[in-house]
Amino acid sequence: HLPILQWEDKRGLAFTKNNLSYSSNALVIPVSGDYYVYAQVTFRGPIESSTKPSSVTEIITKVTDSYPEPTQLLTGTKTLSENGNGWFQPIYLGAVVSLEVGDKLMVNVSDIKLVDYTKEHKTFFGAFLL
Amino acid sequence: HLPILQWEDKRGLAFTKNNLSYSSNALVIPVSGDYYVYAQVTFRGPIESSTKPSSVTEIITKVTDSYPEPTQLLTGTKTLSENGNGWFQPIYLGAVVSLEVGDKLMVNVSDIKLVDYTKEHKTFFGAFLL
Amino acid sequence: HLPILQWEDKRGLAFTKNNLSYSSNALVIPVSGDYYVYAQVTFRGPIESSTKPSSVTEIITKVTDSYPEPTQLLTGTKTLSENGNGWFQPIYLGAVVSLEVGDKLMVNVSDIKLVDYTKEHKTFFGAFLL
Amino acid sequence: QRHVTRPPCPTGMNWIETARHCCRQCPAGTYLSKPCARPENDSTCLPCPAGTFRTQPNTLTKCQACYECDQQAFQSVLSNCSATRNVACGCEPGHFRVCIDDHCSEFSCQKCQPCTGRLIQRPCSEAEDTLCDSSCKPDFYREGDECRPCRTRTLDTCGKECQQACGSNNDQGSG
Repeated sequence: HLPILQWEDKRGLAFTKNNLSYSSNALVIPVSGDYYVYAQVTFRGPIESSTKPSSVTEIITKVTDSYPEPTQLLTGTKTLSENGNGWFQPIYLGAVVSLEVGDKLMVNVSDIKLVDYTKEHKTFFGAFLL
Repeated sequence: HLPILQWEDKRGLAFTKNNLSYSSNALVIPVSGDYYVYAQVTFRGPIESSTKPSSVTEIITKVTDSYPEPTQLLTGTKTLSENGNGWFQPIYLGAVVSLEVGDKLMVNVSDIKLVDYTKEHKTFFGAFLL
Repeated sequence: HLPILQWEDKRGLAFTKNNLSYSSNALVIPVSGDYYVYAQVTFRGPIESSTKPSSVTEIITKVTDSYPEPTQLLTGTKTLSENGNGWFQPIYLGAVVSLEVGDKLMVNVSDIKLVDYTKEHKTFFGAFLL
Repeated sequence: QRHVTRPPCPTGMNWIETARHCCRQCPAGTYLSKPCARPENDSTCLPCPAGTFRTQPNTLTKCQACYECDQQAFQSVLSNCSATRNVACGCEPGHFRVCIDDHCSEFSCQKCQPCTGRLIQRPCSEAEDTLCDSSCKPDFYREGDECRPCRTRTLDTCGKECQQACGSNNDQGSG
């Protein structure tokens, strides 16, 4: 599986409310219902070790006790064509999904080294109950 | 007019609720109000028949009985610069729009052959009443 | 600071409701709470005066009486690799933020001359209370 | 009541929030249509509708939608989607797989190179392009990075390398 992003859930712009809690890299669903789930990841490169990747991918994934495998809910995948040295590429995803109490939401990325987590307003993740 | 995308509305992650129904390629608005409408289309190429397109476009359109012409609500249009062989380009759109009961929402694209329809989490479309 | 975009708040698709008002380029928050804030800016070029920019940036900013500096809430920044002449690039941002009554929301961009404001469905900005 | 008060269920059973007790899992290829009335009863499991699947035992109320192979981009179906397995896609004959990401969950199919005028060192396969021999075949001469048939050479195009490969020009007429 693709690596999972970790999130800051208290300081700065981050917050969790309405019993939506955050533990071990996942948003935990407090009550069953339809949620608008969204995430933006800003990728940037190059970083010294990597040759330029041909693409970057962000996936919002659901893990549930009712099924042993994660389910991919939303995916954004973009090929890179920046030939210059420094590049950055945001990917935003958002949609309504039906979730059960106890379900866990995570964000996976193609390469964690390419994620720009330096500023909370460039890479973020959230959900709200409709 | 640009071709209209067709959607799966029952299987897998797809669902319609609260009387929002899907018929003849359109989401049908059951009650007047403000809706957050969103759609992501993942475009990809190359495909055999076509030369490489210079750009891709996604438009969320409204058709209403009170006006003969479709109204373009949201547009995402991007030039392509990928010179390599395989390319991917997701376009996400979302905003609040005022809709009347019976209005129909559709997604038009610049070239239907360039749409990646293979996975439900890459190309999706939805709306919810505020 | 980066230049601030101005918005049409009455004609066409634009509207303000539920006491969310628009004045001096900002959405003014009428009641404290969590809002889903979003904006899309379509950038396009080239324009005669400028050499091709290496990147474009869109920032949703908050100004509040309780703090002298604007706060950057959401940022989308993308390098440009289109080598052809005409290029366009949409950037969409959206997330839940906690706001206080009287807070002002604005959209800043890296270069106002590159913003495609010709069509309201290509560049838009809004918010709704959860 | 928050979900944290859930007791763990025995293996082969999952907690059902709506029923507030554990129920037996539905087998792969089916989904939970109605939870068991009591833990010792059976759940009502229905087969995944066409176009959907579940590879594992579960207590989900829906099956996952099958992926589709990207026929527009020269993909072919290696095995169809079944109630217990997603579709498997490969590349059409004459194409090989170009992975878009490291895990190759996304790939495009690219035309195999033909090696005109060269011997094939390694034929094209699902995973790799044809590997052509670097030198030209007999009766072919090198022109840039192409190999051209000797019979197509003309007086002014047949340079030194061409003459070595195809013999001098006056041999041409002798058949």
